[in-house]
Amino acid sequence: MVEFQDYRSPVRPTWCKGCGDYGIWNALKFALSELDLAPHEVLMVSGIGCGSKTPDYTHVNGLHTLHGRSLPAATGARLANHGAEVICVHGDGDGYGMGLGHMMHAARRNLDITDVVQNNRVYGLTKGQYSPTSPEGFVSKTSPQGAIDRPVNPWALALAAGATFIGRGFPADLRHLVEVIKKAIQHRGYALVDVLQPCVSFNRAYAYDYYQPRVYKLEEESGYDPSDRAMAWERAHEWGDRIPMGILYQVEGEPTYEDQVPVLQEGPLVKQTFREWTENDFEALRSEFI
Amino acid sequence: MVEFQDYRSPVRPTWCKGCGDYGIWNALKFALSELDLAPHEVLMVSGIGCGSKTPDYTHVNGLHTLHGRSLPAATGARLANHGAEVICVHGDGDGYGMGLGHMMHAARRNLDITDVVQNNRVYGLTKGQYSPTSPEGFVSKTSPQGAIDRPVNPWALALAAGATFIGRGFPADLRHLVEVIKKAIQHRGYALVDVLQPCVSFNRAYAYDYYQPRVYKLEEESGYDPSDRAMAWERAHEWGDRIPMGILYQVEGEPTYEDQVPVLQEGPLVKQTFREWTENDFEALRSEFI
Amino acid sequence: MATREMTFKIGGEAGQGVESSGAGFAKAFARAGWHVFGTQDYYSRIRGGHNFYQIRVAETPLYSHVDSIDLLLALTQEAVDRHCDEVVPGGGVICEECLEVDCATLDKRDVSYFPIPLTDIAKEQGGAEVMRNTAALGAAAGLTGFPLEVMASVIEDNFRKKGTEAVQVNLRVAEAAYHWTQDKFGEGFDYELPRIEDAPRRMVMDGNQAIALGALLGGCKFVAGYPMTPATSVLQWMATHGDRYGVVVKHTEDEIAAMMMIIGAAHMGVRALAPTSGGGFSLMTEGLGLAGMTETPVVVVEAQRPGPATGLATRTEQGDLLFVLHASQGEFPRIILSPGTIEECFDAGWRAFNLAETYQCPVIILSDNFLANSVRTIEKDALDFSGVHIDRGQLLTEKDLDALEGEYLRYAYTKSGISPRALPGHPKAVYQATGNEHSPDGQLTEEREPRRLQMEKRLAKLECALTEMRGPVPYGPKKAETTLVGWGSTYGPLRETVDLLTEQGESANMLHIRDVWPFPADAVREALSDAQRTVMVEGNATGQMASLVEAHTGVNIDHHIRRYDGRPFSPQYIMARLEEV
Amino acid sequence: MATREMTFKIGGEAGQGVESSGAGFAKAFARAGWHVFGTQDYYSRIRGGHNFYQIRVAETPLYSHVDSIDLLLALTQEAVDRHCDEVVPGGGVICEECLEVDCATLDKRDVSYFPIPLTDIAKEQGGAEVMRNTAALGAAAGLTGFPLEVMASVIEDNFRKKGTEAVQVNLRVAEAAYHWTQDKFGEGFDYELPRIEDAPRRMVMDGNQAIALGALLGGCKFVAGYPMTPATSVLQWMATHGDRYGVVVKHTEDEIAAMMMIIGAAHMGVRALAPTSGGGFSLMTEGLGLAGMTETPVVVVEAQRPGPATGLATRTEQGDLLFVLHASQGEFPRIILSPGTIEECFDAGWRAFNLAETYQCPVIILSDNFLANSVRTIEKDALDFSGVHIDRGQLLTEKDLDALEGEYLRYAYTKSGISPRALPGHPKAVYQATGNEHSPDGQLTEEREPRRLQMEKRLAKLECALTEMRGPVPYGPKKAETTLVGWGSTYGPLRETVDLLTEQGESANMLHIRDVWPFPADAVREALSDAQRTVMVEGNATGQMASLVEAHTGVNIDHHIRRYDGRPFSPQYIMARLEEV
Ligand SMILES: Cc1ncc(C[n+]2csc(CCOP(=O)(O)OP(=O)(O)O)c2C)c(N)n1
Ligand SMILES: Cc1ncc(C[n+]2csc(CCOP(=O)(O)OP(=O)(O)O)c2C)c(N)n1
Ligand code: SF4
Ligand code: SF4
Ligand SMILES: [Mg+2]
Ligand SMILES: [Mg+2]
Repeated sequence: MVEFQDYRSPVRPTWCKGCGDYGIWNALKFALSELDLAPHEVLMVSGIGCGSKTPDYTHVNGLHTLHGRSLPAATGARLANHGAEVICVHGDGDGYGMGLGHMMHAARRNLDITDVVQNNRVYGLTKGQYSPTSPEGFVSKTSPQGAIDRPVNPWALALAAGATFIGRGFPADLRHLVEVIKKAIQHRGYALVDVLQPCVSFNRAYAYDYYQPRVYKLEEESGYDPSDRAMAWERAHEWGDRIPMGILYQVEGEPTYEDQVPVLQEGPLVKQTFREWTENDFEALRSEFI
Repeated sequence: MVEFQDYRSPVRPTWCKGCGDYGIWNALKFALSELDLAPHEVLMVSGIGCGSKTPDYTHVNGLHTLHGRSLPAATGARLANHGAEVICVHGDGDGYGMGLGHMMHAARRNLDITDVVQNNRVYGLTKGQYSPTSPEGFVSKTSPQGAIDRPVNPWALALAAGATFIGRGFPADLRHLVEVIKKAIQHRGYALVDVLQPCVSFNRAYAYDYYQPRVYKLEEESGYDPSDRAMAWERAHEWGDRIPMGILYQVEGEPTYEDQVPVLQEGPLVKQTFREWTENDFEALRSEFI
Repeated sequence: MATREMTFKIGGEAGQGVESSGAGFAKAFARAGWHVFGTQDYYSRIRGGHNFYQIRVAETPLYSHVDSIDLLLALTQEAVDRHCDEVVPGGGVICEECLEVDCATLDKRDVSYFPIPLTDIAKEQGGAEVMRNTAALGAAAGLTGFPLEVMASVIEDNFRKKGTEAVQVNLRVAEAAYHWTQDKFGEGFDYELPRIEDAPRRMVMDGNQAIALGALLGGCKFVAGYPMTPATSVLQWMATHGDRYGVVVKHTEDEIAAMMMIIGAAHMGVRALAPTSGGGFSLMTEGLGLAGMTETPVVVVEAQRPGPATGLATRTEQGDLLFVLHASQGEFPRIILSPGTIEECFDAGWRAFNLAETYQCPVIILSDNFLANSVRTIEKDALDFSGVHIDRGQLLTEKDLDALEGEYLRYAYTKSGISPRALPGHPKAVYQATGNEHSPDGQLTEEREPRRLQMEKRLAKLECALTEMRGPVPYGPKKAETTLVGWGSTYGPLRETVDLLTEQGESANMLHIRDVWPFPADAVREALSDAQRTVMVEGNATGQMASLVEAHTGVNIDHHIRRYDGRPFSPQYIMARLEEV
Repeated sequence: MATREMTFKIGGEAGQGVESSGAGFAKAFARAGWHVFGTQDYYSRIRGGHNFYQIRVAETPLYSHVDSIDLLLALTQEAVDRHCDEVVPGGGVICEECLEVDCATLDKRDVSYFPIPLTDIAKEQGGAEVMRNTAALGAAAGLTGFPLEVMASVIEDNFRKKGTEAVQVNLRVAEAAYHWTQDKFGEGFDYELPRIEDAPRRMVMDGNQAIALGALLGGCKFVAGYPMTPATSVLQWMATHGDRYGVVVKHTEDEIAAMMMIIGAAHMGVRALAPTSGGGFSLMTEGLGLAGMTETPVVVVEAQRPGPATGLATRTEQGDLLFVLHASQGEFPRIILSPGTIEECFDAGWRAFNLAETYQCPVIILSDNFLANSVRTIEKDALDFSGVHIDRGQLLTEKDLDALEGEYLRYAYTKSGISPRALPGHPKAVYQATGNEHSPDGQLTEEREPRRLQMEKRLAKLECALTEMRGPVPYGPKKAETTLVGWGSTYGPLRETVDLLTEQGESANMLHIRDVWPFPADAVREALSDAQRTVMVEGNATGQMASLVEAHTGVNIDHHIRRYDGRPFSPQYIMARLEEV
């Protein structure tokens, strides 16, 4: 049995007191250990940002990459070793801004990757510029008169891109977040978990007090069917007095990318030994050129 | 009165005989001239690909940039001179592959740019690799066993990204394509025109014969309301025996990005003369540091 | 007045306001007539870690920080532990009583210990715990007899946007700490920092601000950027000032977009700038080549930090010189300026645009974290605002174009390599700009001769541009046994090293290279022709500038002092390393 | 047999099958026992333009194309107009009767004119108009007495995948044209290309294929790439062979993703490669630094084409050397191989992975369009397949890890700079890899000392790697008056230049630099120590390799021959330019 403690690292987080990243970090550790995944079976890939330091604070294989680039790194890792559980963790600037193109392509490829986005609607690490999810009018260091870019809608984009699992959680409801992440990990295919992450230093207006009274759980809505694309589209746009969490959309049985790569049917690439080249192989290869 | 001929360049296209790019090229010239826009009032920005050579064959201000990067170049151009009509023309590999992130951000910003994508569902210029819109199973030089990436849905993505105008045309129905492009140009805000472009050299399976019997016009569908987001979402997924063209979605009255930049209310930036710095200005600037 | 010079170090965690109080204190000293040099050191995190802000003040102009400190304001135990050793004999340590301080050792070294109940003082005045930094400043002022009303004026300025209540509380806290300290320790500290009467009012500015200011005055009207330490404040300064002064500022989705946007804007005729650091510059690499090929005058500020990759996000290095020099496939002209002082930053800000438009090529201002974020006092007229001028090079006016006969050739062959440029929008100058090779009319071509000629035309521009490159700046005696050579932000530390060496009776001078590309080889060679022993001092591990100097001048560099631990050179560091070479 | 050597040039529009018939013809010659060198020249467009394929055949091994041609197969008027002049006296021109040919001039120059109704012949045999190229090949075979059955075997191979009908028609067309021509002009042409009896079977291969093959045999199991001329065929060759030989090939969304994917894959333990050209490499710049910082063994093939930006998409240049050498912010080790022959390409393919894994750093194979896409015959054993070996460097096995005591330190300090590497997946070696500076355990650090030590550790690897760099290859007499120096794809043209000069009684030799970084300075210096007059020949405008040689060896390069019009060097071109220097 894997325990929560197994993920404990001696390194202490440097996040601000009250930062939502603590909850997400714990939720990840709970989810992984409750699914009985050991740290060495997991690869946690991150970008750059406050939240992207999560692997550094966790006893887990970590690959802390570049701003916006965690998904393609995760894709390569997964194709090289689909025996490993690959989880991306990164911020909204990273994932929905610089990395948005990669996300759209990862979603349509349906690699079996869990993508957790710490969506604090601001740039934390660089100290308070507006992000792709900052609301219109958001005053920040790069939008002193208020942002005029309309925010991205990560749920709607993921749905349009063909994501086969789309969820949301809120670290103040830790157990719920753990369950959403667990389902995302268990899902076969690309799974987005958008997390409403309070940033207490640079985005107090959209922190705990803002979300607490607004969030509700889709699974508690009678009649909500997460396999219904039209319903999902509608709810993906709900944002205001009520903000939905839980599983927006899930379609099961879609083959993953890995499922469809013939070479991978032999097992993880990294476990496949180097080919012992035979004289026949050489002959076959040479003959192409003759 | 601007004439079609005004857009005639001495340079002859190098496209294959029968290539859909000819029709798109003509449609652009018709649309621009019929809207009485003169070549010097227009900036045509392209990426890299067969279709991205359109400005080179046209008597118009052209900016032929890099693969996937026409939209940010167009954004800069537009912010520098919003007196100019800015049109992007580029392929599906360019626009929906390498450039997809930029497209998502351009759409949400709602700059007044017309974005014409020559969607031949293949890479033409590099001689036949599969593209982001190639169907699953598409056999090409980089997918000899058939593509396993599920294709992007440009309409759905544009809708999810917040595009305020989304259309489609088919060069075999030139007049219709001209009208769609004209409406896109007239639209205030980001306008995507996805064009079903036959590539007769590398994608014969999805060329004229494929589309001709399938395309229909949304404007001829009774009850179709392009301002209805839910309807648009549904139709955005229609692809098979029937393929919709025309205006999928249009919302009017959304302010453009340019509308909201205070500095631009004085007129196009490039027309604003350099500030005559006064002693008062200097004093104000210096005093910040004292 | 007992003090001619002293250094404060305020150390604490991120989130304790180390930076803001440091900056405020620096400004206060400037207002009181002192010369100031302020530099910061912080971790890439929002809370915790160990940050410090170091302020050196003197009656005479300062160009660098120094390693020794006179008064330590330690807000945390870590600050005590890390920095007590750096305090010079006769200096002091201010901290909360509750922190553990090795008084015996301090005593032995003749360092005074000033335990002060900073938090209590802040709370007594109705302030929050974080106001302990204000209390520490008040205490330091009290200890040195610094005029309270000057400190108060800065507190008022800084907290004004947070409301009168915030101003009032902070003022009360500062005053209380001031008096408490003066009462208790007033006589126990030998330093005195009174107001210097009749001192002129001076500006306190960092390199980023100076570049931004220069660019603004130089007609920059469009800034596209993505935040990246240490360049972020250029973007933010422009964002704050844009509406007032007519600059459109766009926070982009990434640096690729930033580069493409300035290309689009510059192509349409607007002076456009993108600030970034090495990581962002990596993403701009492809676009840089497009600017080269289309001859679009863009300006990029590259403020270096230690790489590779994320490296040390908040530290300094000079490791990107050869990268920016060779970035992007193929060969094309670019101009690189590497200012080393606030004044040079300001000049670079406006010169970059003139050079970009004159030579129709990208211009890179290569700075670094140390230069970008360290402040220095400069005289009010040190930046020659009215000397700024705008030279758009061979830009055709509407009238020129109206009068044009025949076809407009955007990329006409010329001896200088510069082709008269028309902005898109005139009926007689409808043309193509393309990243493909092209003929003089801008049309794509794949033929041999036009290719060769366009290559030669573009590269020819470098020769012309060379005439505008400012030669290296010498300092110190004309002849000397040792010549220190540096570039960019090493100017200050090197200059003070020369002064120290001279004081010690040693024979040394220096040469500061400021315009880097096209490399002013003749000027550098000439300047080094008398050098007996050259020592190159640069902030990287492989000696990038040394290799340029050697390759282009044939001069041999005798010794190298290189630093690549993320920290800036100080005169003391250089002195120590000089002993080794 | 009258001919010892001859050159064909097939010229026509894109879409007329110039490339495919050229490649087929080249293969046919090889099958008939001739040595072949084939090179192509085409426009970046799908139809139209003017393309040609040039095939040189001889009884002895060939290393380059030559400028003069013996038999022109002109499929279009443009081909006639452009190339008739290049035909040597005694040579001939094959084309449709309807094309305009200046017979008088040809006559004067003793060039035969062979008008042949190619299209009609094709149509008569039930073929389409495009089969005129097959007819042209048949005609050329007929004219030179080339064995029809060999030609037929290649036609069969090439058209097999299009079906028997296609094979049959093409065979009929070739045969008809063969006989028509032999009947009509059989005696009128002095060249003869019979089958060379008892010649060994040889392979016809281009540089891209050789790199791909080398990589495949060297254990490459993951390829991520985005198509870009001239590197595309590496990606495509791998895609075609992947399923059979266990390679996963991913066509990515862009080159940033390609680089990141190979980092991800290599990090997990798989040998991973990304092929690209300069534009794509620009986008990989940031990722390259990440590989440097995380010490991830990735391999990139950079096939150069003329820049900047899109430049000349389908031409050749050697303009990216200093770019790939300095790409990305900060300083970190990388290894650069610049093969110049098919054999060296093959070796580079597998060596790159051994070097990458041994030194745990990115390795770049720097090739160019000329090398990538020119074919040459090589003996069947020229590529030592069984000599390929896999050396994964200090890679810890499961057993090593099982036995591990204490904490695993991914970035342990070692003298060589190489830290034993564990792949993620073992319970005892759970570690962080980060683009931030880190301590030996992989944990992010911002402290001075670990930073300095890690920098030194990483850079130390270059010293070790230097011992594995293959020194430059000399050719020609040991002592000579003129030493030609080149790198990469200039090998062949330079070698033939040396032969020509020697034949003319001049004293010349050459030095070919193949492993570029870490620069084998001692070996190059030593090799050049006897040189009297050095002439650097390279395909760029600024002399990039010359500057490396001079900087690292102190040897002065006396003369430079540089080409930057997008075309490869030929021995004749070099000879002509040598007269000038
Ligand atoms: C290419 C590049 N550009 C810019 C940066 C600087 N940078 C680091 S983190 C960050 C934004 C962080 O915002 P987000 O992704 O939302 O993460 P958060 O800190 O909010 O968790 C930026 C701009 C970088 N590291 N790399
Ligand atoms: C950074 C970069 N990578 C690759 C290429 C090579 N390239 C040129 S066009 C193209 C794809 C063209 O496909 P698409 O955009 O669909 O345009 P089409 O030719 O089909 O019109 C590619 C891969 C490039 N020019 N730049
Ligand atoms: S700045 Fe915001 S996101 Fe970053 S650690 Fe602090 S609270 Fe969290
Ligand atoms: S390859 Fe296809 S897209 Fe390109 S010109 Fe030919 S038909 Fe058009
Ligand atoms: Mg964020
Ligand atoms: Mg396409």
